[in-house]
Amino acid sequence: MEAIHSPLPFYVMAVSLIAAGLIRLSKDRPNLREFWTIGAALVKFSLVLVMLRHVLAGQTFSYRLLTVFPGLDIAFRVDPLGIFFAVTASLLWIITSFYSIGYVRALDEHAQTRYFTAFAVALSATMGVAFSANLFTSFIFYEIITLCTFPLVAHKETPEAIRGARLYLTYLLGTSIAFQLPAIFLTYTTAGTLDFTAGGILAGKGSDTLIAIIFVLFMAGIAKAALMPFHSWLPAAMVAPTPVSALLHAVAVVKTGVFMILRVLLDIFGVDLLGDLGLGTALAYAASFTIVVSSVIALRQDNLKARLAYSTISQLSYVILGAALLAPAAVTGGIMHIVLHAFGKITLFFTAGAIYVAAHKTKISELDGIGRSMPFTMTAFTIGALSMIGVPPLGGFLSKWYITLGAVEAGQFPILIVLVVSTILNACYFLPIVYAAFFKPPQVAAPARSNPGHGHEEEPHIYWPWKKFGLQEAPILMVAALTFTALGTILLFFAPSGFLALARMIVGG
Amino acid sequence: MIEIIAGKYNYWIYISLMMIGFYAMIAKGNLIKKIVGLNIFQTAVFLFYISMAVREGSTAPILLSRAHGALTPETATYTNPLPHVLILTAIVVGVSVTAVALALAIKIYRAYGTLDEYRIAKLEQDAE
Amino acid sequence: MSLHFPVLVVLIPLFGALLTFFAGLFRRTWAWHITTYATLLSFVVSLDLLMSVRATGRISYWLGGWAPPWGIEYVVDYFSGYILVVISFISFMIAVFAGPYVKKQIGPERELNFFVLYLLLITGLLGMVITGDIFNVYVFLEIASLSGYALVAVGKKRGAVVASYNYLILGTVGAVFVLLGIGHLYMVTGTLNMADLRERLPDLYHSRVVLTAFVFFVIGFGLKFALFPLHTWLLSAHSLAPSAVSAILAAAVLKVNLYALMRVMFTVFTPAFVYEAVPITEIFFVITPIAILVSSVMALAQTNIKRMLAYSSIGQIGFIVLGIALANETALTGSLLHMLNHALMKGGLFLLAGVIIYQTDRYHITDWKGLGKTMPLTMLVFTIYGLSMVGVPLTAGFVSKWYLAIGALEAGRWYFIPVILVSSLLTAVYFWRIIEWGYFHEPDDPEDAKDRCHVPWAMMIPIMVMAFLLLFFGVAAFIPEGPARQAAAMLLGMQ
Amino acid sequence: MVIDFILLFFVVVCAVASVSMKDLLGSVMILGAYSLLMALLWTRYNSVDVAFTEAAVGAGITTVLLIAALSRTFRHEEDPEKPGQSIFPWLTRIARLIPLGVVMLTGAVLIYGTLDMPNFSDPAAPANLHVAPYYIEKSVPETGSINFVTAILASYRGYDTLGEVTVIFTAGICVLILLRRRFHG
Amino acid sequence: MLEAAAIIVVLAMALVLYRAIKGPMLYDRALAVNVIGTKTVVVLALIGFIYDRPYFLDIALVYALINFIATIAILKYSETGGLG
Amino acid sequence: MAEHVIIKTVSRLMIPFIQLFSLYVIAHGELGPGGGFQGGVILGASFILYAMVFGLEEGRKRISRKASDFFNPTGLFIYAVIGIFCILGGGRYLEYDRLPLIGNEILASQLGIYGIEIGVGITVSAVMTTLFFEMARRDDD
Repeated sequence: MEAIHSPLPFYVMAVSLIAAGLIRLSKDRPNLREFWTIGAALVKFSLVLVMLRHVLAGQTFSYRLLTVFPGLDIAFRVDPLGIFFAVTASLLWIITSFYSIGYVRALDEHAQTRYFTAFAVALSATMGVAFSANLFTSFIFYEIITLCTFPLVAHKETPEAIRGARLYLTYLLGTSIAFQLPAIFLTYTTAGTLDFTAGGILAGKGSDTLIAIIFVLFMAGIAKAALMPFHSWLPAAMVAPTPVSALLHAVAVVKTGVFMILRVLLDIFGVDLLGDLGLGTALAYAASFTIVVSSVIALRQDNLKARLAYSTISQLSYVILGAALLAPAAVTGGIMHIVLHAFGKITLFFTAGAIYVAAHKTKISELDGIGRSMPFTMTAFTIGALSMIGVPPLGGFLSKWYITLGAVEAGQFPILIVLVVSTILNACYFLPIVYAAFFKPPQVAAPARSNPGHGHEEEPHIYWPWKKFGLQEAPILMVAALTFTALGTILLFFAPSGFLALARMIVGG
Repeated sequence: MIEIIAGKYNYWIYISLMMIGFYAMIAKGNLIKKIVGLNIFQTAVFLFYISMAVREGSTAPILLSRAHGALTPETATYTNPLPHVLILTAIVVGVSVTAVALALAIKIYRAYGTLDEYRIAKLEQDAE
Repeated sequence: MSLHFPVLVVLIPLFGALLTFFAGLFRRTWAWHITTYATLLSFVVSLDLLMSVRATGRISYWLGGWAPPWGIEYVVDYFSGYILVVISFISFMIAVFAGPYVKKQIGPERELNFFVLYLLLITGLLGMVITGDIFNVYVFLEIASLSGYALVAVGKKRGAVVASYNYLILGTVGAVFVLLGIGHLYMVTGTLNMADLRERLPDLYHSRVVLTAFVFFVIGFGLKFALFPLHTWLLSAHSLAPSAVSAILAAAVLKVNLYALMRVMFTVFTPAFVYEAVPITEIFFVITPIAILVSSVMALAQTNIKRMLAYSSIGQIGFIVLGIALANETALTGSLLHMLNHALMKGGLFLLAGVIIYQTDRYHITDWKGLGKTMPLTMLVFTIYGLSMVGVPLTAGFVSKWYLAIGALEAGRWYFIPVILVSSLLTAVYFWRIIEWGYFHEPDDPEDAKDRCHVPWAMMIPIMVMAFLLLFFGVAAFIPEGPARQAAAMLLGMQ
Repeated sequence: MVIDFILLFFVVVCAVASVSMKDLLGSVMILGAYSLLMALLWTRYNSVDVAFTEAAVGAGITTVLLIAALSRTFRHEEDPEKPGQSIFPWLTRIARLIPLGVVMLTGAVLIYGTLDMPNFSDPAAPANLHVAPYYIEKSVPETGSINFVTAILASYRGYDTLGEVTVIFTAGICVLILLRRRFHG
Repeated sequence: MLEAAAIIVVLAMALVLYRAIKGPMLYDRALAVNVIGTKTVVVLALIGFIYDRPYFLDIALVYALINFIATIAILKYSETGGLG
Repeated sequence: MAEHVIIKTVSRLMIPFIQLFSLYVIAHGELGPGGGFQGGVILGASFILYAMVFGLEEGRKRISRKASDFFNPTGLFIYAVIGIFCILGGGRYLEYDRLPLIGNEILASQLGIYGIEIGVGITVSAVMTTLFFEMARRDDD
């Protein structure tokens, strides 16, 4: 693979960092501020596309920013896996930006500047993880994500939000310092390097026990992947505003986790080493356990966002499962699931936010008949839910299909049962919502709890046209965003070629 | 055994003096008493140094007379002057420390009305 | 003139002190300026010394022109050059800070003497670092100690005087123990020069006298730098002293005493003796993890910011001592880097606490609600310091811990890694607490802090410079790493 | 020789009395006597300069300063107050023993070290052999001082003496900053 | 001969030392300490003669002086409660 | 002690001799026991005696606060500056042999020693006096 030395990955990372500064500076001019957000998102995405073209042509980018001390570099490298993740995240950032603007303006949130600043920094760090050339760099950006999403989770500053945010921080920072850092450290002392190398760097270095220990430390340390028992932070983080949950806790943060796990599995340990030591199988079962158990928990959640959160935990483990099966098809499926789940889940979160903004409802039991007043939203919800379940012709089907193929290929038949059970459970916790929204009569009970001063009539700076159609939809920016992602979910089923090509490149080496 | 005790009698004395002073410093509750202990503690170490310099059959380290061979005095005639110099410095340090400690004790008495360690600790606790 | 730099680096603050006093008889306001320039000059000179050591090797300066071992010798080598730069830089930073701080918090009538004592403290510290004569260490130790006691006692709360008294008593015990150690060494070797001692001691390593001397050095200096079970004085002294003084005590005084012990361990005695003939490393291996963990837990329990920082110092000293005990070049480099980092971090943190107290007069972190809004810059800088204390990558705190961890692994003692980690986690908790109070709570009265007074730039700039250095040394760690590694190699006798 | 024994005995007696006396003034006075006797002892050991200093400083200045401090504080040692009724009285009792333990331990270390020391007044002790003879031989030709102590103090180790004067100066400033309230100028 | 004299003087010190420690009154102690001082001066002079070093007289002089000052301090404090 | 005529008279007689003696001790350091430090202490003690006998107020009239403050660092300054002169004369710090403008090495050395002894004496006596005055002062002053 041809390597291009170019600071482009660094610029991609830096774009939103600069934007964060500009956002901060223009805190008194909301429109300018929002312009920076959108602009950065667009610039970032186009830069990523430029690189995508090269990567698809078989080239990689690499750039070393600085050397902390010999052996410890901050360096960037763009390879298929990285660009795959970067495309997903940067594309969805554009959409989420529009959605966010609608959301915060509709609710007239406080501390909006802090919100957008932190958002931009989080995206920078996500790109940083995607383009990291070694464990040290990715660890740094991983930590930055944790730190800069804390203000987003604690955004409401209520005691509940602070508590949730503290739990969030404790889990993520705690596990990464307690487990991930030692794992990196041991990798460094064992392998003598931290660079991501296709095929792994640990093969043939160190005893089996040591490698197993490092493996366990990594899996425990990357808590952002929400592998049980390190998942509790994710439901706790649901106190955050919905766009945050949508982009970060369905896409950026959690996918950073699974992305890191993929990186570690593929580029630190290597498929062969994992297969030899049987670590892949062990991880596959851990992931299966998470899939089933969290689905069961999701069944019992009445809060919509909490149910989505548990669903996310379960779906993340699909990615891990796919990678852990070590069969090419399964790995392809796992990687594809990153983007497919992203589109599906972000749609679901967007709808949850829309429902909250339009009707101030958060509980599933309150959603009876809401499909009549919010037809666009709930249709998108249905599409997202079906994609999660894995019904064709929706994106979610593809990844499940590949993973199933992989399981057969790897001869892991118990995993097939897990997939079937999980699909049934998914259906069990999504379909009742769809049913209630469209076919149950609306509740006559108390109209939506309206926050005083947040009525949409007094909102001058946001376009909110639904009234005249007798609908009670969310602002148009939000509806547009969720419609777009729902369409994306469908589109990905029919035209997955770009992503699939990347996934094949990754698996092919 | 006897030889050890008799041959180093001076050192045993300095050790016991040091222990007395040290004990007063850390066990006595009265702040002035601690300073008294501190003085004894320091003097004990001075005694150690001075004892170290002693040489049998020697005299004070001042040239006996200029006629007595001004250029190369018989070294064994004189007591080792170096520890004396060190202790001169140490005595000065000692009195400096004592003065500062006393100034602090005066300030403490002005602030608390007592010089007893436990009473002061109790007053501090009550104030919290 | 540069021939005389070794002695000038000590004389500059001394003359500064005298000049301050004389000038004070006529005009008190000059005190701060003289102090600042004296420490700056001293820093420049020590930087030059470090450069010339790296260029030409060990520098020896014979005071009074008398050849060692008969006269007193000043020695600048990699180790002392490195520490000289650290100490003089920190003292310069704190001197800049002290001007407005002292005026308000200590009062104009004590301002003059404060600066005289401050310069005398620096004289003592630099003298201790650069000297190659073991008795001279004691003399300068006492200059530094005496001025340190008095500086603690000028704290605002009345408890400061008691803290200072206890500091004095235990500090004097430490100093007298050091004197005893010197006496024991002199008794069997007949010399006071360190290099000479190093040559004459190996024949005597079996002697109980030498062993006793070593024990007294460890305990004596240990008392001074608050080695774990001997740390009791530190808590009240560091927490009740004026913040500028706490900063210099934590950043410089502890470091220099630690330096003195290391100098005795490695250049008076030899690594062979320290690591093989005496069980000192085994003792350190037991006490340092306890120190690190216990102090972290205790820091967690504090609500008074300065007390919390004081507890944390004990743990950080534990890290440095751990690196010494691990006995390899990597770990020792880590220790030396941590000396620099801790000086920057703890010095800066105490100064920050000083800024906040200066502005709001609040010592308890629970009262720091909403400081992120009323004092945004201060809180931002505080966050940087907090991250470095935790050891987050890209801050200097990470580098030294990384070296220590690798050193532990090289020494085959992997079980220290969890200790380092757990303490980092606890550190994260107790710093995060403060950051959260500052940023995610509304101030009780938003106008409250703004109204009182304005923090002068002279106080903010040193803090910001040090924060910048923490970040800079976090990404460009090779800059301090070079001299530190040379010093470590020299101490272990590899160079 | 006999005088040395008697004086050493007296010195120890004075130390014990001074430490155990409840009347602080008496304690200070005995401390003065202790210093005088100590100085006498040092004269016996030929260290005239040190004896000179100890007489002036230990017996004189220290005593006066201690009395001055007493005059501004309190003359008698208060009875050690029971620090509250503890739930575990035995614990406080053990805590009281800690200082004694520390002192004993220190003493033990010192005794251990002393066992290998050269005997008292041994002419061949290493302390007297290496550096010291140089001073005795060379100080008159090199510095012109017939008092070897002064020669070392002021010339060979003159820098130590500079430090010593700095210590004294520091102490002066310390007392000024602590005790002086009003300032001129 | 001189040595014997010195020993006797030192032994005599034991008597006053007893008084100094026992008290019971302040003036007993003050007097005793003062006497110790004067005896010290005598012993010093004797030692000077024994060693044949006249410098010892300087020290004796200092002792006498300092003893005087210390005694004044003690008495002044006991009489007025202060030194000023 | 207003009425203690004996003490006052004796002190008045003795103090000049004490001071003279102290100067002798300072100057005599090279020849016999004593030196700057001991002499300084005795000089300081004479001031202390004066203040004790005649009262602090009276003592401060003889040695004003400003004077004792001024002399505190003066001695140290003299000492340190002599060292600097040695540097200027081409030697190391405190290398008296190289004191400029003297020529004869032994003489220079002796003068250097005298100089620093005087410096030590000044600082020690001033500091001792300061210590006493500050400590003996009543709180209500």
